[in-house]
Amino acid sequence: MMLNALYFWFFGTLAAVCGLGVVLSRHPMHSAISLVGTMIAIAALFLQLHSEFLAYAQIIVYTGAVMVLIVFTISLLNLRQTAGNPMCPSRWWGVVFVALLLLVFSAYQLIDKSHGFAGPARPSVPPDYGQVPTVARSLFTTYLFPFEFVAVLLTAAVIGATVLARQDPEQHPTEQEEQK
Amino acid sequence: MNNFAVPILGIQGIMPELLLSLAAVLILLLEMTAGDREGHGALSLSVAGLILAFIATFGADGKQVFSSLLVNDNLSALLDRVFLMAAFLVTLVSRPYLANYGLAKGEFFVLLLLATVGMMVMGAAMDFITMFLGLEMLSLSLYVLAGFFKKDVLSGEAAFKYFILGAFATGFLVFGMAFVFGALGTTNFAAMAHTLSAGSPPFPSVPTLLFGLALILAGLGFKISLVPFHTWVPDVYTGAPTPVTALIATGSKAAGFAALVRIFMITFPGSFQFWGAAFWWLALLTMIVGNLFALVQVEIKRMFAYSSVANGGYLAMAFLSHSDVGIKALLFYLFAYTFMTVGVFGVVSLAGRRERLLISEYAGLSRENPFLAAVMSLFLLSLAGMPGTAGFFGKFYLFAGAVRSGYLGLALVGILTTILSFYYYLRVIVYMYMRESEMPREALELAGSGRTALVLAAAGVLILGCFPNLIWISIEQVF
Amino acid sequence: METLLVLLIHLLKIIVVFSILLGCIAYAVLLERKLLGRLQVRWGPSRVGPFGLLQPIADGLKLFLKEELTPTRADRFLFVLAPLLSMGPALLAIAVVPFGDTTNLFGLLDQPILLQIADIHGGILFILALTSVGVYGIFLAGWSSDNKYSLLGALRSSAQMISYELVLGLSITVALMAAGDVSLRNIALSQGDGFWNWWIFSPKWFVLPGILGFFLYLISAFAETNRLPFDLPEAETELVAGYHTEYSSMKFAMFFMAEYCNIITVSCIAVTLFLGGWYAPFPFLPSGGLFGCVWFAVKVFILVCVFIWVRGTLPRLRYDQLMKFGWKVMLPLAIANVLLAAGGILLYEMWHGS
Amino acid sequence: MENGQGIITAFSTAEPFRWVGLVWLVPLFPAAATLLNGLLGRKVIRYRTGQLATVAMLGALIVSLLCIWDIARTGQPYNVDYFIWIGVGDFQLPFGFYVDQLTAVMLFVVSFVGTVIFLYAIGYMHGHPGYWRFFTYMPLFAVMMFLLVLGNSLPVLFVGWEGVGLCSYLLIGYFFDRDYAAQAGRKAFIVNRIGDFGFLLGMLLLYWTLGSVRFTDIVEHAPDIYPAGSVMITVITLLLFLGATGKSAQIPLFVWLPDAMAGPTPVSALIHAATMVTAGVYMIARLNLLYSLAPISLLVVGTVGALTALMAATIAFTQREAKRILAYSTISQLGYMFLALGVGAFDAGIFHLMTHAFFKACLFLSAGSVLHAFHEDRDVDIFQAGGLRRYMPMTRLAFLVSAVAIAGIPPFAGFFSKDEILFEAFAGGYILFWGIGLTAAFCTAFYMFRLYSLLFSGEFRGTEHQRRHLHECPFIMWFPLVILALLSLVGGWVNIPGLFPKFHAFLRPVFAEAHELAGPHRELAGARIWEISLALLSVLVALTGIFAARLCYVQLPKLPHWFAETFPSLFIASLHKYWIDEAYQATVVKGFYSACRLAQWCDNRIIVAGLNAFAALIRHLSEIGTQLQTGYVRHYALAIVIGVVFLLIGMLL
Repeated sequence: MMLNALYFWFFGTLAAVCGLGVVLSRHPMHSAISLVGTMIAIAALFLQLHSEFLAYAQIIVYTGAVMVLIVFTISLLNLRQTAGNPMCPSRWWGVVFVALLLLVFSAYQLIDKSHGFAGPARPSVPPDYGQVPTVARSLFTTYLFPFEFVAVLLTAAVIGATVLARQDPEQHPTEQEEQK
Repeated sequence: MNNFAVPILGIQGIMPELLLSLAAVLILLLEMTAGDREGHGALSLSVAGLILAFIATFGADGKQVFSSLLVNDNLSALLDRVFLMAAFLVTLVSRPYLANYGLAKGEFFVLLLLATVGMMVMGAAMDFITMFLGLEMLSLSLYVLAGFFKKDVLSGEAAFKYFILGAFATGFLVFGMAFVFGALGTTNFAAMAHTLSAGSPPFPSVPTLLFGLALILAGLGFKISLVPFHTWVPDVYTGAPTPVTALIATGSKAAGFAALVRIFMITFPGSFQFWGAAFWWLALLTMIVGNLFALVQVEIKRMFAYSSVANGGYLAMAFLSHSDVGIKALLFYLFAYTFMTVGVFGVVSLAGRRERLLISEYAGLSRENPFLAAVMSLFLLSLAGMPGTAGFFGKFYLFAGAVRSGYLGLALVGILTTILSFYYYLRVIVYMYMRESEMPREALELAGSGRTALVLAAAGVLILGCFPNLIWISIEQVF
Repeated sequence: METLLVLLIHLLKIIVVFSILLGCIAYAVLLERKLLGRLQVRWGPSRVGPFGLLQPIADGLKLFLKEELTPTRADRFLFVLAPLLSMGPALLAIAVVPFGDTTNLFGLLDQPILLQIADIHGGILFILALTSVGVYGIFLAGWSSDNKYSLLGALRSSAQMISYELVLGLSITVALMAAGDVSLRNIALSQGDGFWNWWIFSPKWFVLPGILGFFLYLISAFAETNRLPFDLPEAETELVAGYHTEYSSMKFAMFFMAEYCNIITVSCIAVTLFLGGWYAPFPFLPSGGLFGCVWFAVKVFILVCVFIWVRGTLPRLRYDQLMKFGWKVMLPLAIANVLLAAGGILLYEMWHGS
Repeated sequence: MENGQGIITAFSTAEPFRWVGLVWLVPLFPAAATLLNGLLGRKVIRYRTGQLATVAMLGALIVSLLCIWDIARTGQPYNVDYFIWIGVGDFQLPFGFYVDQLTAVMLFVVSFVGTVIFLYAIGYMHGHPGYWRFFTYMPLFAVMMFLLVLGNSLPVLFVGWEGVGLCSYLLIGYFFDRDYAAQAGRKAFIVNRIGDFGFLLGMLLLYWTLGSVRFTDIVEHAPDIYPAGSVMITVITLLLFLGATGKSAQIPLFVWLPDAMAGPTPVSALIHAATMVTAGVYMIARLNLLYSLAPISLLVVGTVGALTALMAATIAFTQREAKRILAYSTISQLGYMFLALGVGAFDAGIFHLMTHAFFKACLFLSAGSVLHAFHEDRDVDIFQAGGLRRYMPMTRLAFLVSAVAIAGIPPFAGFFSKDEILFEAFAGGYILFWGIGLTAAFCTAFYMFRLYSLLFSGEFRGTEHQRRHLHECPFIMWFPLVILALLSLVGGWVNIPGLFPKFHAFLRPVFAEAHELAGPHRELAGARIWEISLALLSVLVALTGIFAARLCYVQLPKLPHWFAETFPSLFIASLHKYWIDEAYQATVVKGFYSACRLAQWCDNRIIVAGLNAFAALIRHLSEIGTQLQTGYVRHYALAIVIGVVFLLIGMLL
């Protein structure tokens, strides 16, 4: 039990601190790296919830692919100095505002409780919940349609990316003319 | 290991979607192998796919397929027809339009078809997961289509803004879905409705649920451009290639409404006392702001962008009526709105060799191209709600529904803003017919498919305006 | 008490495994130098200790004692973090590799212990996840040094790793599909009784997918570990040692160690997935308990030698060739291989009635 | 939903078969012709469009005759709903047809006269540019007219009403490249709009108070809902009558019809003489029950009719153009019909409607032949004509027969119908109306024979060039003239009072109830004697008119000049059409302008501060609003966030 708590608090704090780092860092690269940290910490928390597949997928997809691209972009932009003070007053307002929002929501959560609302009865988590075979099974049975549909979605995304990124052969002459 | 049960497939339930996807893939293959430079093959394949899908929508049997993630009922079939018609007309308009810009590429049609698939999945979704995926499919394709003119700065800007803000709004949507899931423990609409009806204390008032619903409304409000979630509309509508604008204004909007109907009117009608007021305010604001801002626009696409916003407000009014009346009025207006909006944007896309004309540049169109001017006038009159056109009955049903549910004030605002809208719609007609053009305008060669699309849309407007019952009969079958 | 014992055993296992691993890393360097020497018809290090066996210690001391340099405009935090990020995942990966079946240490213990630090569900995914984190070490090293060559090297390296990660994953899939599991231990367990049951020659399908999968894996492993012929990121002639140009002393040593650690790790995985894990090639040879570890070590040793052999044999590729090769040859092959394997399994199951 | 039910009952064989069940074919034939001619006319069908349209009309005529035969045989009205046209919740308006004896008469008139005129037009329009356009609009007009007479509810009637108005507008402006034609079209359109406004208002009021606009419902419920003479029914009927004055060119909205002669002559004959302009008469006859509940309205109808009859006839005295004279004659004859309706003699009105359709169409077509001979599109100055009997014998004969008919000489058709109206007025105690009618009868005979004399008698007064080209029209044109002339002769025999009152008997079921309500004054002592003597009197009056006209324009050509010089005021008043157009100009148009100016003044002085400020405010708001549209994504996102916050607050609090 103690170990469990320790684990949770360690990664929970890590996630929170890294999250703060994302917002407060002055350099985008630090923000990005903090975000990587957050992702990893959250993946660790998923592990604790026995959602192993989710944990690994989180790291492989977000840390290993998405964030790498972001970091790439930042490095290629070569931003050394950020423009202006990152915490201008309006941003402070934003922070205060978000905090208030969360506060309101927490208050409502409390009201939920005080009204005696406990949510619908939920079945207890099965022992193999979140493990790879379980996830795989539901992907190919219950969620077959979304799973297949995502494939089409990705096709659309690939086509879109190609359309936007490809240099049309006709465009070259005009560009050269512009350069002249 | 491999002993799990093969799921009930229900392929017949997604036949239209399947056919469209197939057409999209075939176009890609054609593009790859044959190098279809003129886009003829792509056009004919898309048209064939759309028509086949349209026919397939008549196979609706009311069954839920794929583990209740999708439903194949009359509502979804009807919505499918709206989407397919919008896509069909847009496809036809796109051909001459793209040819004009030397961009007749198969990818355009592929993305258009895939966007339509996304809409149809949204319309048929019975689960947050499928709904979200449909939305993403739709949005993703449209983001790219909006930026299809890579040489054009405004087109790129449109794509960028649409993408950033769309992602932002989607964030709210997913957040909201998560909260609803948290409150009810399921993502399936039918299961949610069941939980609600079985719950005690009364579930509809659970704050977590309402919190989620509010966020969902905001997220989808972006898609259907309700004020204040409409800010992207003018820039994106203006920047995007005009046929794409037409699709965003009709199909995408209709899909957003479809999702709202499924969630709010069918799944959570019991919480009306909580979300009703939200719709009231949104509809009010949208009608006023949309019409008011449209008044002062000088660029025609921008004007229609605001006009489209305003129309979203009228549509939102339907949510205040009692479920079945509201849904029917909404569906009817969606049909009418699709015809006339695709119509105006179709004319806009074919009226000049240059995009983004000013309203004053439409002067003298009636002489140069009487056909375009005539159909444009028809669409404008319909948008303004002239009797005898589809727009009249659309508005009539909506306003009547609102009045009957006791929202007289809102209906009055609707009527007043409609009167306001006459001003800016008629201004275009005045320019077309009563002013001489100051500079010669290079008119587009009005190719066959573009003309066909406009004639079809005009026929739709007139038929719905004279025989509203033709559609109304199938709308009545929704319930 | 019980918990404490479990903890203790785990701790011991960790200590033992990591000591061995670190030793292996050290001697892998020596092995490489010696073997390369032989391949190039020279001696290699032979002065420090008998046959130069103490050379690693000397190297280590040297690196320890060197001056630690940090470029003035470097991003200090990331500059320090980078080698850690490089080394950490490399070391961690060994934690899920099964070295053998259970053993009770010749009757010393009441109940047998696993010859593996942690048998977690989805072990292979864990390793893939770690590999993807490893990219950051190299990338941040290059970026934080504030050096053009370093940055270019880092960019190349990360692009290369991301590209080949796909192939790596897909080639592994073949073995996973055959075994029907993602736990490394279970995969290893499914390959007992003779080398013909190893997934490289699996009986479940005609042999091709297994062999192809293995070689695809091996090639992308070369790329993942930035080894010749895919060591573009540190191509001396173009980039002056690439991402670790600015590193010296222990930080440099960590990159160095991470590389060799990675070689060992990928070899371990290759052995586990394709080469029968700890099982002996013939069923009559013993492979239970610590015998398994021996077999495992032998197989890994051979693979490491292959790594070195390739380095000594093949020239370096050009960068665009490398990417083209990755996307246009390796990836389609890998996808086709997965399909082939799936078809094979389907046929096999139809034949044998599931 | 039982939406499909209408179709099922209409086409299923559950009921015994009736020929009248085919009535849906009647508008379908011309509709098909319109479609074909409209789509393929210009390129493919070309000069076959006329034949196609005529054949379609012939088809409609045959089906109409079948329907009429059926109605006459069974005596049962036929009511059918085809489909729900507009359905909102409990407001279900079906689209359907209603065929009874009244409809049968109208059907016959429209389809028969239509067919004949179409035939004529093939010859008349030959060689005109836009031939196919003409034969697209004409069948369309026929479709709309059929809808008008067949519709089983006011909205369906209104669709036809507006449709014929549209076709009229299109056809008046047929020569749209000529200024006067376009102007005339616009005038007709605007004047009719005023009437339609009244019609629409009346219809809405009716729906509001009665709850239905279907004729069967009206007949069933109106006496229960509206007490006789109540304000509501009076207002409704007066509003509807306003519509009728517009469409049927009565005081005060008659000014458009003379100008409408700018259209081709077949149009004038069909639309502006025989069919469309009688729509108002038909509408009032159709709603006879409502009118009989509102005596005041009936009185208004009768007064307007009588005044129009007299006024238009006197205007016709002095006009110089043939078609214009005929137009005023039409107005005058329509006045007769309204007079008949006003005195409660609905059947007499309809009777006159029918006979008038025959002889007036014939007159117009004859005039058209003359125009044809003159190679003239617009009109012909009768003082530049004369002596045409030598050149165009067939035309002259037809003209003469129909002129005699309209003048009211027995046994020609006009005599029976007109005399019956006069008798009914007299018998009903409307002596004043009778007097006016008799005077108008004299006028009719006079101007008609003035026209005849100036056209056909004497010597030709035109140019030599014109004279050389004068010729009789081709067979395809004079053959219709002969048919119509024949009908002008025998058309009235269907209702010979006392001897052969078939027509009244036929129509009786339609008007029976109204007669009961509004006709207690039909007792006249010694009716037969009165009838004969009154008839003799009117024949005498008509003969006097004819004689006077012959005297003035054949025997003593100086007489009119003397008359004009002696009574210049009367002459000039008639010549200038009593300055009605000018009066409109001075009162309505000027008044409108001055009202505008007043409004403008108010606008400048008062409303600028109010309304303009409001407009400015809106504009200003919009401008400010559009400034919110900064183009920055972050501002847009902020707007979304603010929206979300308000939504959350709104929904949770």
